[in-house]
Formats: sequence, C-alpha cells, structure tokens
Amino acid sequence: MLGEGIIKGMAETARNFLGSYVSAERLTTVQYPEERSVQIENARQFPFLVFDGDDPMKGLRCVACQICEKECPPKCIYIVKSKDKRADYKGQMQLYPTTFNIDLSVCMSCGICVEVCPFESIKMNTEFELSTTDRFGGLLVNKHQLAKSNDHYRKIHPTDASSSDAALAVEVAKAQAKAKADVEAKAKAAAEAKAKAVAATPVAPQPVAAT
Amino acid sequence: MTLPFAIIAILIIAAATAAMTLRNLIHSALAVAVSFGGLALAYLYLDAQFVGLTQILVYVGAVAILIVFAVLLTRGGEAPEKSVFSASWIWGLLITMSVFATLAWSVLHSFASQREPAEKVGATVKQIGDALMTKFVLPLEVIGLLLTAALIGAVIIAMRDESPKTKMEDGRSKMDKSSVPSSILHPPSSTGGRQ
Amino acid sequence: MTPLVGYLLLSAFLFAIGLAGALTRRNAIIVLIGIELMLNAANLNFIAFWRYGENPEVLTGIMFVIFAIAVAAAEAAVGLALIIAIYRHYKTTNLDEVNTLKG
Amino acid sequence: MTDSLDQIFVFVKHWLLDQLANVLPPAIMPLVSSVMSLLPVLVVFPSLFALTTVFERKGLGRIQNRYGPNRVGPFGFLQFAADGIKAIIKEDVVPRAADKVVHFIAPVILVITALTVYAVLPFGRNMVAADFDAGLLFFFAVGAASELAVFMAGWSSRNKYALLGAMRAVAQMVSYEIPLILSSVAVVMITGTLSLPKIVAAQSTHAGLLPDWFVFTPWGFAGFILFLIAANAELNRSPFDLPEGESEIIAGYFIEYSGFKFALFFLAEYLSMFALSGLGITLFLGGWNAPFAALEFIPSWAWFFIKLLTMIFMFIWTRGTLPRLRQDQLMNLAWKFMIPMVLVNLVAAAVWHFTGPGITRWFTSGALVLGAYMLLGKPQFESKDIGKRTYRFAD
Repeated sequence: MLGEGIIKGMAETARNFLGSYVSAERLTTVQYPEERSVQIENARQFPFLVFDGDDPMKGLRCVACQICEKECPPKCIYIVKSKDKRADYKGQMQLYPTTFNIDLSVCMSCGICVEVCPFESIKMNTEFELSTTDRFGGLLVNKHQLAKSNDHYRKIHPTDASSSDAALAVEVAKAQAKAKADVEAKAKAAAEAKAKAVAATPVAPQPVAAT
Repeated sequence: MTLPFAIIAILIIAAATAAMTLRNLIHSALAVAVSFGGLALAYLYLDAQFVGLTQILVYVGAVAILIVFAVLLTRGGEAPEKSVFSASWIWGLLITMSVFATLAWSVLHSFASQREPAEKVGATVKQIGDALMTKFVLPLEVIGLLLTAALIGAVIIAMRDESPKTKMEDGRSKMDKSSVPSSILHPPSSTGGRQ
Repeated sequence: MTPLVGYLLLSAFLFAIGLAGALTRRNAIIVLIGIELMLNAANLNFIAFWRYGENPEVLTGIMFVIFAIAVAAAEAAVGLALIIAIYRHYKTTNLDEVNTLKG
Repeated sequence: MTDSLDQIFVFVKHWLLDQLANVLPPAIMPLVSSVMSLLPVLVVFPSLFALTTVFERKGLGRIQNRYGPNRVGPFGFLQFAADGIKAIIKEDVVPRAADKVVHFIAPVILVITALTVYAVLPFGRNMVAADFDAGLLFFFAVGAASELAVFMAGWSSRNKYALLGAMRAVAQMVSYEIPLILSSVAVVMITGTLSLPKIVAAQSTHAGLLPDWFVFTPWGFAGFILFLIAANAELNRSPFDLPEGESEIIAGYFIEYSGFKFALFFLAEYLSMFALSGLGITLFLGGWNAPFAALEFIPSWAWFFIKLLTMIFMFIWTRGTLPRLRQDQLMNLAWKFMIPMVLVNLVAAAVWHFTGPGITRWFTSGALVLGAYMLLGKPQFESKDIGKRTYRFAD
C-alpha cells in the first residue's frame, strides 16, 4: 500500500515519544552537572605533574630535564631550570624546575610528554571543566596548579599508576641496592685501606699526605 | 481629495518613479512590487475587494517574483557601469510628455471628471462568480485557453536547446554501466601516481 | 470621497511614468516593467469608472480588470521568457545592442 | 452561563468600546475597534510562538529519546525567555557588501505579512477581526507577499548560500502555493463562499455520529492531507526544509542575519505555521465547532486552540519523523503528484456536491480520490526498484 512507509515511520516516532515518558532506560542522555558518566580509565585531557609526599613543591618528581619541552609538538611547555640542586626520590641530587608552565589553550592532548618523560613525572589528567572568564591568562597554568599528588594519579588511572609505581620502586630498589653496594664497597675499601694502613703504618707514615 | 487617497497616490507614484529610475534592476523590481501593492490598496479603497486581493496575489505574488527571477537569470543584478537610459531617451521623454499632456487635458475637460461615486456598491464574490459563470463564461474560457497557451509557450521559449549528448540519464543506471571512477581503478601510487 | 478626476489623473500619471520607462530605459526587463505599469494604469481607470459609473451593479469594469490581470500575467510570463531567450542569444539584455534587424 | 463564557471576549470588547465611546471622538471609533480586535492576536500568537519553540524542542527530543531543554525554569519552559534575551542582546551584524535597506526591511515585511493574515481567521464564535467577503483570498494574497520578502532577505545578504536558499524557497513556495490554493478551492466550491466565518458555519451541523466537518468526507480527507503537505512545504518545514537545510546551505536565506532580526525570521515562520494551521482547521476541521453536541459547553475559542495545538503537534511529529527531500523529488512531488491529485479532488468535490445525499456519493467520490491516489502515486513512489543495496568495494 502506498504511503505505508510514512505511517510506519510516524508510528515508530510516536512509540519513541511515548516510550521516553514510560521507560527511563530509553533516555540515554546524562543530566550532566548533577549526574556524570563514569570516566573510562584511559580518558585523558591535559598533562599534570606528579609529586610524592605531602609538599607539592618539595616532592615534585620533575627534574627539569626539558625533554618534554623539546618534544612537545605545539610547544606549549615552558621550563626554567633551578640553579641549586636537591635530593630526588632516589636520594640523588637533582635540579628542579623553578618555572613549569603549560598553555592549555595550545596543548593538543597528544600525550607525547608523558611518553618521553624518563622520571614518571608528567601524566595526563582527566579534568575537563576548565572554562575560564580570562581569555588569555586563564588557561596558562603554572607548576602550583599542575602539581597533583600520586594518590590522585592512582585514583584516575589505577593501572598506569601501579605500573608507574612499580617502575619507580624498581628504580628506587636499584638505587638503594647500588647505594648499599657503594656503602659496602666503601666500607670494604675503607676496611681494606685501614688494614693496609695498619699493615703499612710502620713502613710508610701517611701515603695520602705524602701525595 | 481625502487623506487615504493622497497617501495611496503618493505611494503609487513614488514607487513607480523609483522603479523606472533606479540603477539596480532588483531595486526596480522591488519598487514596482510596492507600486502594485499601492494599486491594490487603491482598488480596496474603491470597494473592489476581489480585484484588489487578486492584484496582490497575481502581481506581488507572481509577476514580481517572475521579474526578479528573470533579472537574476540574465545577470542583471549588478548596477551597470554605463548610463541606464537609452541613447534616444530625449525623444522618449518628449513623447511621454505629449501623451501625458493630452491625457491630462482630456481628463480635466471631461464632463464626468467631477462625478461623485454611487452610494452603495455591491461587488461581492458571489456576484462576481455568478457573472463569470453566466454572462462572461466565454471570455473566461478564452482566458483559460490563453493562459494554457502562454504557459506552454513560455516554457518552450525559455527551454534550453538540449543536445542528446549532454542529456544525463539518472544516476543509478549510469552507475551500473561498470563505469568505475578512475580514482578507484588507478589509485595514486607511491611512485608518482602516473602510469 | 475624491472626485473621479483624482483617479483619472493618477492613472494618467502612472501611465506616463510607465511610458517614459518603456521608451527611455536600455534594459529589456525594465521596459517590460514599464509596460506592466501602463497596463495597471488602465486597470485603475476601469475600476474608477466602474465605481463612479451610472450602474455599478453590472460589474463590467471589474470583469474587465480581472481579465486584464490574467492577460497581463500571461504577457509577463511570455515576455520574460522572450527576454531570457534573447539573453541566451545575445548575452545581453541591453536593447540598444539588440539591433540585428536594423541592418 | 456557557454562552457568556463563549462570548466573554466579545462582551469585554464591547464593554470597553462603550466606555471609550464616551471619551474619544466618534470619528476614530472604527480604528479603536479594529485595534482592540488585533491586540489580542498580537499578544496571544507571539506568546504561543514562545511556548511552541520549547514544545517543539522537547517533542523532538522525546522523539529522539532525549530530554530536550529542561534547565531554565520548571521543566525548561522558560527556555524561550533565555533564547529571547540572548537574541535581543546579541550584536546585529550586517555584511559590508549587503544591501542595507533591503536587508533591514525583509524580516520586518515577513513578520508583518505573517501577522496580517490573522485578520481573517475566526478564532471563535463572533471572534474574527475583519470579516472580509473574500477572506480566503485575502489570506492567500497576503501570504503570497511573503515570498518576495524571502527573496529580498536572500538577495540582499550578498551571500551565495543565502541567494541559493532564497531561490529554492521561492521556487518551492510558488510550486506549492498551487496545491495549497486548489485544495482550499474544493471547500469553497462546496460552501459557495470565500468568507471564513461562513465556511465555519457550514460545518456546524451534526450528521449522525460524526460532525459535518469536511475532513469526514472523501474529498475533504484527501484535501486535508494535501493541504497539510502543501502547508508543510509552504512553511519550509521538514521534510521540505531544503531552503534552510542545515547540512546543505547552512541556514538558507537568513544565513547573514543575527540577533533580533534572526529571531524575527523564526517568529515569522512560526506565526505562518499557526496561521496556516488555523486555516486548515477553519477549512477542514470545522473551525471553532465542538466535535459533539455534548461537548458544546466548552467555549468555541477553546476548541479552536485545542485543534490548533493538535495541528502544531502534527507539524512537530512530521518534522521528527521524515527525512529531507531532494530538490528534484520536491518538484516531482509538486508537479506530478500534488497538482493532478488536487485537480482530481476538485472533481471529487463536484461529484459529491451534485450526487444527492446517500451512500452513492461516498462511493463515487471516494473511488475517484482513491483511484487517482493509486494511479498517480505508483510511478511517483514505487517505480524505482529500491532493492537491497549492494556494495561493490566495501564488503
């Protein structure tokens, strides 16, 4: 019959119209500010800096190596190295960034900075409510705004965070083992030196002082 | 002279003058539409309701549209560089002035010029319809024939001469003739794309 | 009410404007518009004479105008079709240039 | 009691006129009277427009299993206020190359023509602003003037999309005006009048169960459907929204309008939609008449608005259902289906009129309409072998 398709279509839309009032599961819309859809784990928006411990500025993992600054395709990262050094998580003395700015209006969320960072320091955040009334400075964020705790990272990306923690733990363990080995080696060397010294004392009075 | 008549007259004359003098053809067409509308108001003011509304329907709704379409189809939408008036415009103006002088003289000296209107005029739609179907049925049929002839004639005159070569078949049958787009047969290769 | 002379003068003036346009303008479409204005001036005359006439109940004036409008519509359609055909041929609608028959 | 409720607006108007007659000179009283008839139209229909925008968005949303606007005010019903404020305070940008004067007056003319047609619509018993003898002709004449306004809007913007949209709109409106007028002519043939209140009066009787509305006759039903399709096309609403198809020519003829002028285009579009719905109600759905004698206690103007809201819902429903046509399909539908169908419908109406009352005229008139429908529709919709689509390259 002619015009049948039109009537079928009208019936279908009528069913949708009435059905949306009857069954709530038809409505796929999320009422955004009140209810939020669960973010999937690999969601990423813009980078942030991870810190350990309680003090964001002291615990910052970043050592101002500037690899991310060089790799960033749209060049939205700006880093100034510090003059002095401080101990990092491994206990090594490292530089740290006095300035670490990211222009989020330029950032394209590619995640290359995360790929290249050797210190597990920069990661992608899931924060997306970034609207601001300031057109120029509002999206230029500094290191105080960028610094987020490791707990935050564990919360938003649990899998990545655990692997990152594991990698860091391995590093720390390695470092500690090395340190221990160094200490032992030093102790051994010291002991040997001592023994030598003890043995040699009658013969030569002070070899170091002699040179 | 009453105020409504004065307003209508000024509207008609101003719009008609604008239509005849403006450089831009679309402006001319729009001005003449205003003039037609003013004439429709004059008809309504003269108790000729049916004619007034027909005037709007035919002239503003159809003829003005036809004119703007013709202007756009002949690329006349831009204002011309040269003068818009013909080379022999002075003769045209002289003829016009003499014609108007003759008309005005005869109107002013006519015995009927100071006549006042009949008190109550009934030209209802029903009366007009009855008249069209009884007394004026032959002219009505002739007009119908004329309109049909004009319709066919206008279509034939304005129709583009189509050579059979350029005539397109509908897309479906064209696609089925195994005419594969060349870009699919010869994809751009890495060696420069040219065979 | 305005006496009949008002309408007649208005109609004569409108006719003159249309005639002036038809005789002096270069563009064929404007010439056609001028002719339409002249036809309308005649229609106004018919309506005025019908309204001020001896026996308006006969409706002759109204009938005349209705038929004139129909004829004018047909005329406009055919005229504009002719103008489009001329434009296709000469690539212009300037009447000063369409003068092949002039010899 | 029911009578006084029915005529309450008429009484109020007469009372006010009597009061004003003491103060004002008698020369301007006809003017005052017509202003008082038109004032409610100027208030009611723009507010109906405001509500309809919200209703339409909510309805379309529900059809697509969404909520629609539900933020501003209770259930989002104050959305129109937010939209209106936004439209008013926005910057009014006029293109530098545009024809400033024409660009400015085009939306104004469009709104004026859309409002003028309400003068002849009967909203209730004794409720018509101007009872023209040629009311239907007035409606179509004024409606025809809006085509020129559409063209002006498109041409003056100096934008190719606007010009294309305007040309499409004008071609479409001219084509569909013929079936629109001819489908109404069937009603005029039966009632023998162009006056809309008289057409309503002709449908006020009851024959058996059904009221004597023209939609309950074979020719009237076909005429009503054809009228609806033609009205949909005349209003440039989906599925005939080619002139303003968002995915093709962005917004068509009002692409270069912003701010308040843009809102005026929407106002004009919706006002013409209400006016054409009102005309359809008057011609085919019995105007302000109640469907059953038992329901006559509901005032006539309420019936008009109930029917109007139903028609508006029909428009929203079709918009939510049908996809946009192609330009050639649009023209084919107008010239190869609608116009022959409407002409046959006129014959069917004549047959109905001249065959005496009884079952025969139902059969003859109905068979005529149905036969024409099957014959004309078949090549239109079914000849194309729309089989299952096969893909040559994509598997």
